[in-house]
Order: sequence, then C-alpha cells, then structure tokens
Amino acid sequence: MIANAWIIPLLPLLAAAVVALLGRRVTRLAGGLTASAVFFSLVISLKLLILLLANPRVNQMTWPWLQSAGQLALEAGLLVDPLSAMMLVIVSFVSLMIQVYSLGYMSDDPDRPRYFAYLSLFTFSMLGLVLANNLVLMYMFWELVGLCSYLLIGFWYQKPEAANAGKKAFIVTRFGDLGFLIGILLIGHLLNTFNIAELGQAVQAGKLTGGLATTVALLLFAGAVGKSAQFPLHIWLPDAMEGPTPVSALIHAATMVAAGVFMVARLFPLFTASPDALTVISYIGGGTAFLAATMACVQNDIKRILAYSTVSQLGYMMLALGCGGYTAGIFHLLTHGAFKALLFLAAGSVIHAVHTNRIWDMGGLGRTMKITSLVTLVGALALAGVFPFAGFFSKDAVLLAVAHSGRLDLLVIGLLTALITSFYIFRLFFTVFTQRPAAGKSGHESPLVMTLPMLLLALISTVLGFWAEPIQQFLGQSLGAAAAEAGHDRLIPLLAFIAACFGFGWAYLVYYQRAVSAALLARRFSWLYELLVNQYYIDAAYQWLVRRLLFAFSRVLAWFDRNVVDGAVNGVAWLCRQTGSLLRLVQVGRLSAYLLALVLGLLIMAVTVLLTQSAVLALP
Amino acid sequence: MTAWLPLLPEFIIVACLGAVLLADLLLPRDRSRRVLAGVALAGTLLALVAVAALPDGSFGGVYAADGVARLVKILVLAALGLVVLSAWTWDQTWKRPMGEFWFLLLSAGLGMMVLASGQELITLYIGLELATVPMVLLTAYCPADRKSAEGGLKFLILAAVGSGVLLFGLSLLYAAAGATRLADLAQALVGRSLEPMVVIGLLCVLVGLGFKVALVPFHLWVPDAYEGAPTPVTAFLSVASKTAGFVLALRLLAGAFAALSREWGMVLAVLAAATMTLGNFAAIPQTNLKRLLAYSSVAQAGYLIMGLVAGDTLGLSALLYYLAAYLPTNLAAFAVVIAIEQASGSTDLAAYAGLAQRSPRLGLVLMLALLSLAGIPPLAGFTAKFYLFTAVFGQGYVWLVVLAVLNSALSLYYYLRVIRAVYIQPPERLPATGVAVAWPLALVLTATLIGILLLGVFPGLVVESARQAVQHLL
Amino acid sequence: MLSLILAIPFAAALVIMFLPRERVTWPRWVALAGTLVGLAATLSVWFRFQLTQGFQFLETAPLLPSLGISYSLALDGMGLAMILLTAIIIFTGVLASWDHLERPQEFFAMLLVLVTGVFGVFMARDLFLFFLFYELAVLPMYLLIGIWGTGRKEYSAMKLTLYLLVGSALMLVGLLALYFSGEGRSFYLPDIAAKAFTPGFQKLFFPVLFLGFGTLAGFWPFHTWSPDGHASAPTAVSMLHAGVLMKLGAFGILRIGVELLPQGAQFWAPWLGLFTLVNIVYGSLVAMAQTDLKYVVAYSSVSHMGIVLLGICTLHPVALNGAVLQMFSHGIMTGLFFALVGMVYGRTHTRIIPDMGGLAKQMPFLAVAFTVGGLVSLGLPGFSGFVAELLVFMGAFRVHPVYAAIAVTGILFTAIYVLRVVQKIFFGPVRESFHGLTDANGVEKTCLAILMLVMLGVGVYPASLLRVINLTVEPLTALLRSLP
Amino acid sequence: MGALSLEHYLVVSSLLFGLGLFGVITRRHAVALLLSVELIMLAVALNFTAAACFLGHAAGQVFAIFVITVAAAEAAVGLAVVIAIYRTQQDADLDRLTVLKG
Amino acid sequence: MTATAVGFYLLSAVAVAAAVMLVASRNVWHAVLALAVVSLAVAGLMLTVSAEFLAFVLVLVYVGAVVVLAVFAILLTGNFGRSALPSSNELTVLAGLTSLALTALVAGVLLSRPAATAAAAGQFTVRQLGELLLGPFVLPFELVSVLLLAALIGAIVIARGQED
Repeated sequence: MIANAWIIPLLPLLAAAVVALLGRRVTRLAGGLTASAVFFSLVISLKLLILLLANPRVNQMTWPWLQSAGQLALEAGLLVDPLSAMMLVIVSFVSLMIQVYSLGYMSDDPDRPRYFAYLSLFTFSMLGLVLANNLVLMYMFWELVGLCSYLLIGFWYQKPEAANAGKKAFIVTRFGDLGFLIGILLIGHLLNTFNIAELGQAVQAGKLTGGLATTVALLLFAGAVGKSAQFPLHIWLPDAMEGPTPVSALIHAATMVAAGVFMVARLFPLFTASPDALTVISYIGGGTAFLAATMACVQNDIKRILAYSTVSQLGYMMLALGCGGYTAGIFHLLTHGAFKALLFLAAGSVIHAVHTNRIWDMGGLGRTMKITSLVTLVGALALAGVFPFAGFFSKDAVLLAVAHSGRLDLLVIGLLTALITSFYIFRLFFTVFTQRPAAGKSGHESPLVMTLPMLLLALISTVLGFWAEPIQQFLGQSLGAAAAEAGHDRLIPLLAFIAACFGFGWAYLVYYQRAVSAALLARRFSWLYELLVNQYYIDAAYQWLVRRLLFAFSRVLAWFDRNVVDGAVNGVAWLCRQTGSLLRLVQVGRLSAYLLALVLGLLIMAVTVLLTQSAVLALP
Repeated sequence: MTAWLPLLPEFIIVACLGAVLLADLLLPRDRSRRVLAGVALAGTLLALVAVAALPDGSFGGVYAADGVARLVKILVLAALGLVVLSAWTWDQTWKRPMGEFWFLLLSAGLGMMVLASGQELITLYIGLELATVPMVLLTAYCPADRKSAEGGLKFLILAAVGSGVLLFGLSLLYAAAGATRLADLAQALVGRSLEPMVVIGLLCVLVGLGFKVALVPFHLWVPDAYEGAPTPVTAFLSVASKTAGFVLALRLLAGAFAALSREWGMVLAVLAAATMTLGNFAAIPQTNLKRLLAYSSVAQAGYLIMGLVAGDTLGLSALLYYLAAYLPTNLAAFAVVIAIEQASGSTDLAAYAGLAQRSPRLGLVLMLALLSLAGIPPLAGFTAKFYLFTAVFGQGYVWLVVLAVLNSALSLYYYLRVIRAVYIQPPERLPATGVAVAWPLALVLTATLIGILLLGVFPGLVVESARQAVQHLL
Repeated sequence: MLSLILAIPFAAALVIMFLPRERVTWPRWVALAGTLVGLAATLSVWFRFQLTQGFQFLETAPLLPSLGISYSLALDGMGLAMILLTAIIIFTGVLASWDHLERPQEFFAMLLVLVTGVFGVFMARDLFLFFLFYELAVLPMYLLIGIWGTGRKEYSAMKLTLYLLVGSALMLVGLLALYFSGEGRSFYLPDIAAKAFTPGFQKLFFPVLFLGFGTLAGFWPFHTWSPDGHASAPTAVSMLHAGVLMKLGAFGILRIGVELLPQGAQFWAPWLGLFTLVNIVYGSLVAMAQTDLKYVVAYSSVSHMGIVLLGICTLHPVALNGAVLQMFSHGIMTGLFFALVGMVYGRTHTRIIPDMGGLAKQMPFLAVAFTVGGLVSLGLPGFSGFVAELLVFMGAFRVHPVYAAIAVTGILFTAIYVLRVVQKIFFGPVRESFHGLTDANGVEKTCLAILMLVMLGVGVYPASLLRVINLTVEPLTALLRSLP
Repeated sequence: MGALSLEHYLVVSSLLFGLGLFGVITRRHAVALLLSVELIMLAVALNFTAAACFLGHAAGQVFAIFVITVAAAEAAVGLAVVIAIYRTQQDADLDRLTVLKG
Repeated sequence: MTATAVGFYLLSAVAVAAAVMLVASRNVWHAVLALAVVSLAVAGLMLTVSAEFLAFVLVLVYVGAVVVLAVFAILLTGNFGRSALPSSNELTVLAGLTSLALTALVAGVLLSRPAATAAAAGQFTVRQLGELLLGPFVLPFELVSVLLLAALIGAIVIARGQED
C-alpha cells in the first residue's frame, strides 16, 4: 500500500492534465472531475495514515532520475513517514473541501476548466512537495507550488490588480527561493547528498556544524520566509487576495504557506544543528506574528484581515519551530489549516452574497446567513484560541514550546499576539454579522455545495484539538527520538485564554457595543494608526527598492549597453568608414602624385632595407 | 622541329593574331564581323588544348613549359576566352572597330603566356611589355570617353615608369651578376644579399613588380585604369594581368632572387599588409562598382603576395591556387557588371538596386562572386584564402595572418553593401522585364559560377597540380 | 548517414531555387518536406546511436590531402544532442514562417543553406570542415535579416555579420595555431587531439579560441550584435539564430577549446568565468529595461548563454553536462519565444510592450505558450531549463561557490522581467484596438506544441538527453582530471 | 681618378635615372613627361651596354637593343594616347587630368 | 687620364646637363632638343665602351624615331602657343628632394662599391649580336615584332579617334 503512495499526487495531476487539454469542452464536468481525483487521493492518504498509525516508520522509495559524470545521481523519490502522511491527509482534505466549495462559488465563471486545472495542479504540487524524499525534488515541487499560486492569484488576469498580485507573489517568494536554492546547492557541496534522510544522519554524525550549519540553515529558512510569508517577505500574501476566494483558502490553509513551515519541519534535524539559526527563526516567527496581527487590526477588507491573520499564525508556527517545538508547530499548522480554510470559505460565502470585500459595507449578515455566521464564529473562536476549539490546543502547544525554551520575551510577544488576534477576528465578526445591515446588502445563504464543506471544516476545527496529544506524538516519530517533548503546564493555557478574552472584550466594546469609538482611537493614536494602515511602510520600501533602485539600475545598464558597449562597436565601424574616406583622398587623381608615391616608396624601401641590414650587421 | 613544340600554344596565338588581322581586312563592316570574335575564341581554345596536352618541355633553356607555366597559361587562356565571350557583343556598345581589339587582346594574352614560361630576363621583359602595352591601348580604346583616355594615359605612364624602374633594377643586378638566365642569376647571387647594389637592384625590381601586381604604394594606377577601361578590358586586366604579374614575381623572386629572400620577404610582408589594408579601407566609400572592384583587387593582391612571402612549396602553391580561384570569381563579378552596363549604361552601385528581384540569376552570380572574394565558404575564395593563410601562418607570419583575416572581415563590409543593393533594396532603375543577357555572356556567367563552386568544394583539382609544379620549381 | 543529414537541407534549398517563380506556395512545402525528412533522418541517427563514448557514424574521405584536410563527419553525444536541436528548430522554424512574406523562394533556400552549415559544424571531425560550415552558417544571416527583417534591419544585419566574422577571424588564427603546433600537419581532429600541446601554447591560444567562439555565443562584452540581430530578424531566423547558432559558439569552445587545450582552459576558466557572471546578471538586468519584446528575448538569450558559458568555465563534469543541456534547452526555449513573438507581432503589428495588453483573451493558446516559455526561462522545475541550470549551478558550486551564488541571482531577475512581460502583454483589460484578433491557427499550434512538449519531456525525464550528453562529458572530465 | 670602371657608367646612368624620375613627377606637359620616361630608358640602356662590356657578357647588349626598341614602341603608344586625349580635351596639361580619382 | 676617360667625363657632363635641361626647361621644344642631346651623349658613352652597334641603334631609334614622334605629337596637339606650359608643378620641391635622395643613395652605393671590373673586357661585333638575336634570343626577337605590330595597330586605332 505504501508503495502506491505515488498515486496520491498523480491523480490530481492527471485530472489537471485532462481538464487542461479538453478545456472548454468539459466546462461543466471539470470541477467534478478534479474533485473526484482529489477525493481518491484523500482516500488513499487516509489509508496510508491508518497504516502508519499502526506502524509508524519511515518509508522511502526511489526511482533514478538523472545521472551525470562527476558522481552526481539525482533520483525521484518518495518519503512516507508520519509527518508526510499527516500532511497528505490535511492537504488532500482541505483541497477536496475547497474544490467542492468552488463548484458552487465558481459556477458562473466561463473559465472553470482552467480554474479547476490550476487548483488540481496546485494540489498535485503540494502533495508532491510533502512526499519528496530529497531536496532537489522538494525544490521542484516547491517552485511548482509557487507557479500555481501565481496562476491562481492572477486567475482573473484581466484585472490588473490580480495580474500584479500573482506576479508579486511569484517574485517575492522566488526571492526567498533563491536562498533556498543556494542552500540546497551548498548542502550538496558540503554533504554530497540531497536525500533528506541521509542529510539527517549526516547532521547527526556531526558533519555539519558551526558557521556553515548556520549558513545552510538560514539559507534554507530564507525559502520558508518567502513561501510562508514571514517578515520581511510577507508582503505578497495580503495582495494575493485578488484571486478567487477559494484559492485564498487553499493558499492559506493547506498549500502555499504551509510549504514553508513544512519544509522547516521536514529539515528540522538540519536546523537543530545550528542553535543560532533556530534563534533567528524564532525571532522572525515571533516578530512576524506580532506585526501581522497588529496590521490585521486596521484592515477594512475582509480577506485582507484574514490574510494578515494567516501571516501572524504562520509566525506562531515558525516561533514554535524556532523554539524546538517541532510537533507544536506542525500541529498548529494542521489546526490552522482547518480553521483558516473555514474562515476563508465563510468569507467567500459572504462575498459571494454581498459582492463586496469591505467589512463596513456588510453588517447584520448573521440574520440572513445563519450557517455562514455560525461557522465563522467557530473559526473565530478557534483562531482566538478559545477552549475547546482546535486553536486553543495548538496555540497552547506553541506557547508551551516557547516557554519551554526559556525565552520569556518571545512568550510575552506570543501572548500579546494572542490578545490582538482575538481582537481583530472579533472585530471582523461583529462588524460583518452583528451590526445593522448596510443599505441593500442583505445577503443570502450560500448553496449546500458551499455550506457543506464549511460545516465539515467547522466540525474538524472544533474537535481536532482533542487529539492533540496523540497527533503530536505520532508526528514526533518522524524525527525519531530527537523529538523534544514539551511538558505540561497549567499557567500558559490560562494566560493565553485570558489574553484571548481581553481581545474579545475589547472588540466587543468597540465594535459591538460601540462604547469606544474606533474613529476616536484612530485619531488619538494617529501615528500608530498611520503606521499600521501603511503596513509599517514595508511595502513602500520594497516599491522604492524595486522601482527606484532596481529598475533605475537596469535602465542605467541598458544605457551603458547601448551607448558604451555597443557604442564602442559602432565607434570602430565609424572609424573604419572615416579611414576609408581619408584614404580615398590619397587617390588624388593626379598622375604626378602617383609617380611621386612610386619614387618615394622606392626611396623609403631602400633606406629602410639598407638601414636594417646595417643594423643587423652591427649586431654582435 | 620538336625543339619548337613547347612553343605550340604561343604559335597558335600568333597564328590567330594573323588570322584576326587578315579577316579584319577582308570582312565587310557589318555584324558579320563577329566572326572575328569567333576566330579569337577558337584560337584561344586551341591554344588551351595545346597547353593542356603538351608535356613538360623547354626551348633553348630560355623558355620552359613546366607545371607552373602550364597552370598559369591555362588561367590566362581561360581568362582570355571568357573575356572574348564577354566582349562578344560590345561592338554595339562601343561603336569601335573590333578587329584591332581582338588583336590587342590576343597579343596581351601572348605576352602573359611568355611571362609564364620565360626563363631569362630578356624574354621575360619582352613578355612583360607585350602583356602591358596592348593592355594600355585597350584601356584607352574608347578615347572619346574621357575616362578611358585618362585611364589609359595614367596606366601608360605609370607602366612605363614602372618598367623603367624594373629595368634599372635588372640592369644593376645584371651588372652585379653578369647573367640574364634566371638559373644563372640565382647561382651568381648566392651569398650576396648584403651587397648594397644588389639590394638596390632588387628593390627596383620589387617596385616594378609591385606596379604590375598593384601593391601599395605602386597601386595608384589601378583604380583609375580599372574604372576608365572598357569593362571587359578591366576584367582581363584584373585577372590575367594580375596572374601574369604574380607568375613573373614568382619566377624572379622565388627563382632568380631566392638568395635574397630575406630582403624581399621582409619588404613584401610589409607591402602585403599595407596593400590589403589600404585596398580594403579605400574600397569602403566607393559608389562605382568598377572602382570598388578595383580597390578590392588591390586588396586581393595584398593577400596573394603573402603566398610569396611564405615562399615555400605550400605558399607558392597557395598563390597559384588563389590565382585560380580568383579568376572565375572576379570574372563572374565583372560579367555581371558588363551585363548591367549594357542594360543601364551605368556601373554605379545605384544601378544594381533590386537586381535580385529583376534578374535573380545575375543577382545570385554577383553575390556568390563577391562572397567568394570575401572568402566565404563553400566558394573558391574561401578555400583559397584558407589554404593561403595556412601557408603563411606556417612560415611564422602570424601577425600577417591576423591582419589578413581581419581584413577579410572588413572587406565583407563593402561587398555586403553591394549585396545589399542587389538583394535588399527595391528595384529602381532596372527594367521591369529583367536584364537581357546575350548568350556569350550567359556562357561566361555559367562557366565562372561553376568554377567558383567547383574550386571551392574540390580544391584538390588545382592544388595537387600546383603543388607538384611548385615542388618541381624549387 | 550523416552526409545525408547534411545533404537533405541543401538539396531542398537547391530544389527551391529552381521552382517556378510564380508558384509562391511551393517553396514552403518543399522546405517543410526537407526539414521533416531531415528530422526523420536525425531521429533515425538518434535511435541507432549506441550509448558508448567516442564518435560514431564516422564518414571520411580525403579532400585536400596535401594539407591534411579531409571530409570527415562523425557524431558523439553532444553532437547528437545538438543536431537533434537543430532538426527540431528548423522544422518548427519553417512552420513558424508558414504564412510568409514576399520572395519565399529565396527565404527558404537561404534558411536551408544556413541549416546545412549548422548541421555541418556539429558533425565535423575536421577543423577545416568545421570552419567552413561555421562561416556558411553565419553568412546567409545577412540577407535573411536584411531582406525579411524589420526595424533597423540593414544596420543589424551588417553588424551581426561583420561582428561574427571578426570573431571567426580570431578563431581561424587559433585553428591554424593548432594545426601548426607540434608534429604532423593534419586538420583531422583526432590527429590534433593526439598532439601534446605545451602548457604555454595552451595558455596563449585558449583565450583566442574562446573569444572567437565566445563572440557567437554572446560572451560579454562581445554580445551587442545579438540583440540588434535577433530583434531585426524575421521569426524563423531569430529562432535559428538564437536557438542554434549561438550554440555553435559554445559547442566550439567545448569541442575545440576545452577538448584540445584543457590546460589552457584550466588556466583561464576562472577569469573567463567572471565575465560569464556579467553575462548572466547584466543580461537579465538589461532585459528588464527593454520595451521592445524582441530585445527582451534577445537579452534574455545573452543571460542564458551566460549560464552555458559559466557551466563551461567551471570545467566541472556536472556543470558541463548542465551547460550542454542548457544549450539544448535554451535552443528550444528561445525558439519558442521567437516563434511566439513573431506570431504576436503578426497579429498586433507592434512589438512595443507598453502598446500591448490583455491579449490572453483573444489568444489564449499563445498566452499559454508564452507563459510556458517564460517559465522555462526563469527555470521552473518540470521543464528542461531547470535541470540544465540546476546542474550548472551544482557544478559551479563545487568549484566557485561565490560565482554560483551570484549566478543564481540572475534567475531572480529573469523571473522579474519575464513575468512583467507576460503580464503586460497578455494580462490586464482587453484593448479596443485588438478586437477581432485571432488565436494561433493549426500550423502555429503544431509548431508551438512541438517545442513545448520537447521542453516538458526533457524537463520531466532529463536522463533521456543527459545520458547522451554524458558520453561526451565523461571522457572530457577524465581528460581534465588527468591534468597536472 | 683611376681608370674607368663599370661603376663610373652606373653612376652616370643613375644620375640620368634620377633626373628622369624627377622629370616624370614634375612635368605637366604630356609630351615632356614622355620624354622624361625616355630618359629613364636611356639610363637603363647605358647600364646594360656598359655592364655587358665590362663583364664581357654580350647578352646585356642584346638586352639594351630590346630596351631601346621597346622604348620607341612605348613612345609611339604614349604619343598616340596623348593625341587622343588632346582630341577630347584640347589640353595637354596632365595635372588637369583628374576625372578619375578618389 | 686616357682619352677614353676624358671622353667619358665630357660626355657624361653633357648628358647630365642636357638631362637637367630636359626636366627643367619651360619650353617643350627645348625638352625635345635636350632629349636628342642626351641620346647623342649616351651614344657617345656607349662608344667609350666600344659598343658601336648599340650607339648606332640608339641614335637611330632615339633621334630618328622618338624625337620625330615627339615633334609630330607636339605639332598634332597644336601646342605651339602653349608649349611653354609651366615646366613643373608644386610637387617640384618634394620631387626634387626625393629624386635627389634616391639618386644620391644609388650613386653613393655604386661609388662605395669596390671597382670589381677595372677594364672593358668585352667588345662585341654586330655579327656576334646578330647571332645572339637569332639564336638564344630568337624568341624575344620574334615577340618584339608582335609587340611593335600591336603598338602600331593600337596607336593608330587610338590616335585616329572615334570616327563615327
């Protein structure tokens, strides 16, 4: 059975290929086709998971891919272990939910085949990434994931913003990929293998230590920073909202952003070789969590709020990983995948109903969209980390890991972030669902094909937490004995819960009770508000870098190429023509000049030869 | 009687001269006078057959029918035949008596044949004059055309001064060596390369040769004479005269003055460099195709003389092969020039605009000829250049080869300008029905085209016999 | 068999020249037939090729024995890969020129003559023959660009031709030096390879050969002929030129430079490698600033050829494999690009990027193909470009980690300009002026599909090509390793 | 001043030769120029004759005969061309003969 | 100093002086006359080496043919009035310097040469020369007649001009 794992990614790929080739001829069937492919993938993944639950061990299977002189043999191989099995399930499950949901959400779009082909390809890439047994293969799927995000974010290519956002996503993540690629090359150079299992062994054997280990780890982490939208490469994710909402759900929950976290987890042994690198990871994670959460507080676009929320939550995961909380990080990834998909689908449902993204244009939708508001509430509670929802357990695990590592500053940041998280998500919830309805935006409930996936996800978001311990234990087996188990603590969950309550209360006061005017707050802390609204001016800084620096530099180079490098060539040509015109003057047309030249030539020749001869004779 | 057998080709030409003269007197003055051209052609072909068929031989030790002579005579006679064909219909264009024209052409050819075979200074000198004087007269053959007369006069005076300087040099060498046979000269001059009088004599000879083969700075007559002369004459001048000049240089320098090879080698290397460079540069701004080809032939002389600079078997056989390759190439170009001149009355580059669209075959021939001149494969000029450069490189003249290959690239610039007019520019002045080509000219075009391709792809046809001939010589 | 491959396009060219002038559609059919048969012959060689090192299908006949020149053709792995590339590109090139312009007779004839030269270079086992075909491949360019080009075509054509011939002049000097060095006078490559060139000689002449060939490979700073040339050339010629001709340069560096003068290569490679970095980064940065679509592609070629040259300059087996693979991959990719540019231009009549937009709506197929080309260009896994670049980087990393790290940044810049171009041309709102434009027709689709499938095939299963290329790289590596 | 040697003759003829060269460069009258050419030929003829006598080698004198003959032929041809030019241009000034140049 | 030597120096002086006149005179008639004088002087020089036949031929051809031809040419070009063309052009100085340098070089080389041959060794009879001309040099002898014929025919056809 495990040997058949390759079928899991292949099914969506085949579906994508079929749909892409048939195109408009299967407009109606496209969604069904791809969804069923993913469904079968999910079934196989589940069987795999069950098998591994019974017998948790690391399985590999490989096929030769290319051989080159110089002792290089690359292979295509699969690595099936608890981590990948878990990820397979979550990826295929979330994908399935989203595809089913999309059947309804995209039912009017004439470009559905393309859409579903992309979605399916996305799923394939992510499944492949999860299964890859070596860094090169992983990088390949990693890039494919990036490609799919590009295609899907820019799905409505006629919208300039969408096209731009897709491009931005691809390029920004590619910036991180650069580090990833260099890291991979460096690993290949240092350890002479790309196989993940062998790498782990090599690292444990102490073949990679010190500064080199840190360099490698940080380069690899650069890839994760890009993909998982960590500071300072997080800027693409909010813009990625220009894609269709289910795509956002997919990107945020199960595929794109998860890839970075997954990669760090997958290569965790490498990272553990460098405590410095782990420290960097944890601080970047923590910083990202906090900054993104604050930015989420001032967004007006429902999807952007969720996007910043994702960035923030990914920061949590990184924070956990950086503090050694391997299982905590992955577990948070799982729960987050469920509830963030849920939140996005719900947001999509709302947008589908009211055709706007601005939360201030919504309001009171709780009355007309009961299911949606209910599942949103579930998602919000999970996100805020309220017992007994899944988020509570995973966030708890993260904070525990942080506390366990002894970094109090990060713990404080984590708790603060929890508070802010709770605030912004309820700000959203109250504004959209409880306030007076905005004029003409009454909304209606979405069809079953959309609500059913939401309900399923809500269910999982609610109950997943209860299996926190076994899942974490199961995941830990991927690392073998190395998994550090965080101890139990009563204080941390309590603190987190209190922080969540504070956030909730604050949001309640401001956006439900309206006891405190949001506008007043914005005016009082205008500098802070400006800072947050402008995303700490990070985007602007990038704009400046790219526009003013890179493009200007490229124009300077183009000028240089045209006028200096090519100018030299044209100069030579000009010189030749001028020489020709000049030499032409020698031919004055006068016989006497010709004869003079003849005689002069003879004279010069005679003098030169005789002088040369005597000079040669004079030599000793 | 058999002693005279090696002279059979020359006798055929002399007989042909008589026949032309006689027929010219007897025939009425109308178009039937084209029979004269037929006579000239027949004589040439007959001589060609004789040259090819006769075995090696010599006449009184002053005249040798050896391999080099055979090869060069074949070239000269081939050129002669092709030029006769090219000038076949020119009686209409020129409105000049043709009998004398054929006579002069044939006698020039005779002189060149003598240059190819002469083994002795006096014979060579007479051959040189016989090859030059009729050419001067042919250049000035249409004195009503100012250019023709002016070109002729310039050619004449420079030729006379050139041969005067050559003679002065020969007289000094004669005074030093006391011999007129090349073999005796060679022996007498061994070990005397440091004698100043010998050196002066040698340099005077080099000036005379330089004039004949158009080396800078003795080339100045070339553009004017080439442009002024009637085009078939230019064609003959550029091919046969050059060939004869080079074989003279070969006989004198590599034969008689072999002992002075260090001196003339050094001088010729510098002259070669100057010649190819100046020729190419000066060709760039030209707008008249005849003049452009004149400068191009100056540049070609610069390449050719490198064969002598190399001086070994490889170099001299390369020289001969290059001459062989140069013949169809340049004649093809001039044949097209003739066709256009007959059609439009102009040799300006502007007259060639759009030729490829009006007359694709003419355009193709001109393009291939020019590309062969530039040394582009798989044409004759390429293989010849490659062979030549290889030979020169082998003698250690790396700088000269570098210069020569750069010059080849540069020369492509102006050749391409012509090709641009022919292929890229839209037709302007050419008749929409295409350029009419009379059958003799068509024959020339075909033959030269075949020659260009054949010599390029199967260099062995000429190279082997050239090699054997040169080996025999050295 | 190899002579046949050589003869087929040439014969087709001859046939085309003798077709009646008024039959304007006949030349393209003859050209198509010729290239198809050529492709078939190439494939038959491909399948009969035995996976062993060394040269196969040797054909030899004396041409000029006194000089040691022979007509010798043979193929090894690298040559095989290259003739396959050539056969594919010319076939698709004819398809891309299907609805052609005036004077089709001359166009196809010259195109086929050019291809004859290209085939010849890849198969030549004699230096003379090599040089002959090399120049034969360069020259028809002048007319092809001059007559059927666009923009500053005459200037570009002249510049390209002269530039490349100056390059070949240098090359000739190097070739003659090889011929005359040591004992024995032969142009037959194995004879030359058997000579033991002194280290001094190798150090002196390797850069000469490298620069001579490098000019054609777009080596910085001798690359400026290529943007103008590519931009002015008609579609099929751009395809051939960027796709195949530039590879001749890299091929020559490997076959003549590195194989014959390994010590010289070893001595100079680090320094030349520095310039190739300029190629990669500078090329992509300059591409970023271009507004003419063809110039973008042309500068991207400069950048990608930089990767090939970097691979060669590392002299590491993995990178050498990557370099040859990149030659193939870039050939196909850039062929695809230029075909697309031609097709888009044929519809919109502009190549200025800001003047286009939203074309994906009218031309979905072209948009997809262009995106695929762009993705290959930026090194997306799953396509051939990725494998090639990865191998080059891997090899480079073992030798010059810093070079490799700098070179990798090039692919980021590539991503930036490629995506920018794709977006500006195909995405965004549909423009009024482009209403009524059509998507690719059947012929065009065939052409593009072939190219895309090849890239995909090689990308997914690179061993198909790499095991062939390896056959050349392995002995070369052994040679390099045996050096002091 | 010893007995006459070959060199004496050679020097004299070299003077004539040099003057002839000077003449061909500077003379503008076509006929005068041709006469200067004849001067050069005279110098050559003298050289050959003297050398033949001093070397006891008769071929030099034969050479001189040919030189003189050819010189006459050249003169005839030259004068014919001059006359032809005069017909079209009514001028014998060589320095104004510059249709062909560049 | 023998009579021959005296004759040599005298004739040399005359020849050189006349040659100077030839190249320097403003009047073309003077130049023609100068050429005749130079020819005669050179013929005299030839006599000093006992080359009587050569001297005879020289006078015959130069004075008898070349000078006459020149006279005809001057007459035919109707240049009586303008025969006094500026004798020289602005290249005179340069030409003078060059020719002078060249002459000095050649003469210097010749003068510095060890006088290898002290006395006239050979005197050749007309018969000897005739045998040579019809023996080893029969070929150039024949050819020169072709040359003369060609020159004659060509000169006529060109000088006659374009009648129609």
